[in-house]
Amino acid sequence: MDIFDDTGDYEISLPVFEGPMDLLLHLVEKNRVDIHDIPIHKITDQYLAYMNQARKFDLALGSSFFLMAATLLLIKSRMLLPVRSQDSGDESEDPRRELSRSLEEFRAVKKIKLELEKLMEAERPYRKREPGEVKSGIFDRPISAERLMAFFGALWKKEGREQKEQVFEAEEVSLEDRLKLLRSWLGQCREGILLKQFFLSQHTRMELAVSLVAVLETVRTGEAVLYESMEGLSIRRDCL
Amino acid sequence: MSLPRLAASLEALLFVRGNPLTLEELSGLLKTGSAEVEAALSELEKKYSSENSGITVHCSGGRWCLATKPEYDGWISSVLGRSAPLSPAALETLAVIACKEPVTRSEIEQVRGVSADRVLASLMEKGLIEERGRMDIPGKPILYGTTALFLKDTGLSSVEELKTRCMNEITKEESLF
Amino acid sequence: MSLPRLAASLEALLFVRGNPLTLEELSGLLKTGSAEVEAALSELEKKYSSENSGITVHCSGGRWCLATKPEYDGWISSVLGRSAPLSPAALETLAVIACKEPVTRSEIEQVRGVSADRVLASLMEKGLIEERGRMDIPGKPILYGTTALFLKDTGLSSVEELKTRCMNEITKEESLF
Repeated sequence: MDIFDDTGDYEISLPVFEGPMDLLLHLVEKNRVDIHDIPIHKITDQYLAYMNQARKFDLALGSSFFLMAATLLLIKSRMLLPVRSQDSGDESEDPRRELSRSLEEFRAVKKIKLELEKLMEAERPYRKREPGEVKSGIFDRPISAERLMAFFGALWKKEGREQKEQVFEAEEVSLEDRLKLLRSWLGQCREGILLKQFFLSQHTRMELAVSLVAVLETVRTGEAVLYESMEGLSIRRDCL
Repeated sequence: MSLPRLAASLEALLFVRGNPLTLEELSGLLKTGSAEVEAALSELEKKYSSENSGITVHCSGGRWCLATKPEYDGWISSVLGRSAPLSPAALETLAVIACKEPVTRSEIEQVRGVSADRVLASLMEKGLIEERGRMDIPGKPILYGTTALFLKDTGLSSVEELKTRCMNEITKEESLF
Repeated sequence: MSLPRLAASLEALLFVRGNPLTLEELSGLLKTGSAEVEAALSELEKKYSSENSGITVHCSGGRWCLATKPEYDGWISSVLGRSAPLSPAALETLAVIACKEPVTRSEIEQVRGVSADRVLASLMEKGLIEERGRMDIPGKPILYGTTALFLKDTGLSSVEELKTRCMNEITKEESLF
């Protein structure tokens, strides 16, 4: 199949396509045809030929390739049907229209993909700082004793609870408990906290789950708002 | 503040804030005009280039930050390892999301013609996309969008910028015919 | 590698890695002797001190990192506000240490359920905790305790006070039920 391989050498592997749209766009571009006036007969034949080749090369094609093949055959058969006279003026009846639109969209996406690749490649060598514990020599002073106590208290309770867990093998995490924790965070960091950081401070699945409910609860009651910060999704007390 | 002192303050500021900052943000934080900030930035640039320095000031997407010099990339990668570049499928999915965000999985799959399950999970794990709530239709599908890390990694100031860049390119090409 | 080149590589490495590294780790990563690394570190130190620089190399607890110069602390705090508070992990670790001091790393990790390596290094470098000798058991683990700076920063007169206040609070809460 010289449309795929100009040398005609079967030993050379077939090009691999990301999906049926990728293959279809390749065929359209290779044949230099108008995306809005696809010679459906020709393209369908070439599409099916590729699938045949792929089978010979033991190339695993996903079900999506077969779905597209069926779509192409359907369009082809519709094109063969005589156009009824009352419909002839209606452009929207062209069975290829949907396909053209999809191809056009996919072509735009491919362009953006190339642009993204270029941008990321250009940015990659400029390594930024990895986020670490030590941001700088500075930190906030003084550390509020209350804030520390909140952690202290949380730890205290946690240790107590863990002992209970060993006896009952059941984990008890109350929503109130997590709400209190979240509120103490929110109270201490009025400029907001990273949700990720809050969740990372939870040690068990149950704690994590209940923490999430706590976050949602504060948002629901309007006590706190979620917002996008430079580091990621964050939550802060709603001052209004 | 003298220029060298301003440049040193700027250096400390950029160092502490890992995230890139715009000229306006810097000017606001340093409480000085943007002309002075620009002068301080080029002072820093000069300092880093004239010396045997491993780091430099880097601007992309109109935002400034400190970063390692590109010529050290190979060496740092060999020492600390490097993250593998995105697969073609991941890049393509990212392009769809950037294009249409917020967007559901089924919309993404429709554009690409293939299942997006695995790719979405991998992009989520890399922190390049995130969930943006759910669409208010039956099934309440998750909506996906790009993250701040995505902007940082591409050096874009916004997703709109990407679209504009590609549109310009398309128009340029079409005007050739 | 020449010394200036090694120093520049070291700079890039310390910049990328947010967390402090020991001389041995640096020597391993740079694939060079610790004497050379030490020479490169003092080369960097010299460079930062002689110039109008906002950052410097900083060593504490035997670990090296880049940090802003102390003289910029006040200014950065005023500019960025509370942007560099202790992380929750650091606070929690501090609470454990205050509670149980002197305490080993493995005891801390047992309470928190996560590795404390980085957090301890960060607290050490901030001068909030210190080494208090070693425990007389196999392996001779380091014992950690809080510092005078910790008391100053929290406004506590002693660690006991924190414990007492906390106990009172917990008792108060429990009596509500």
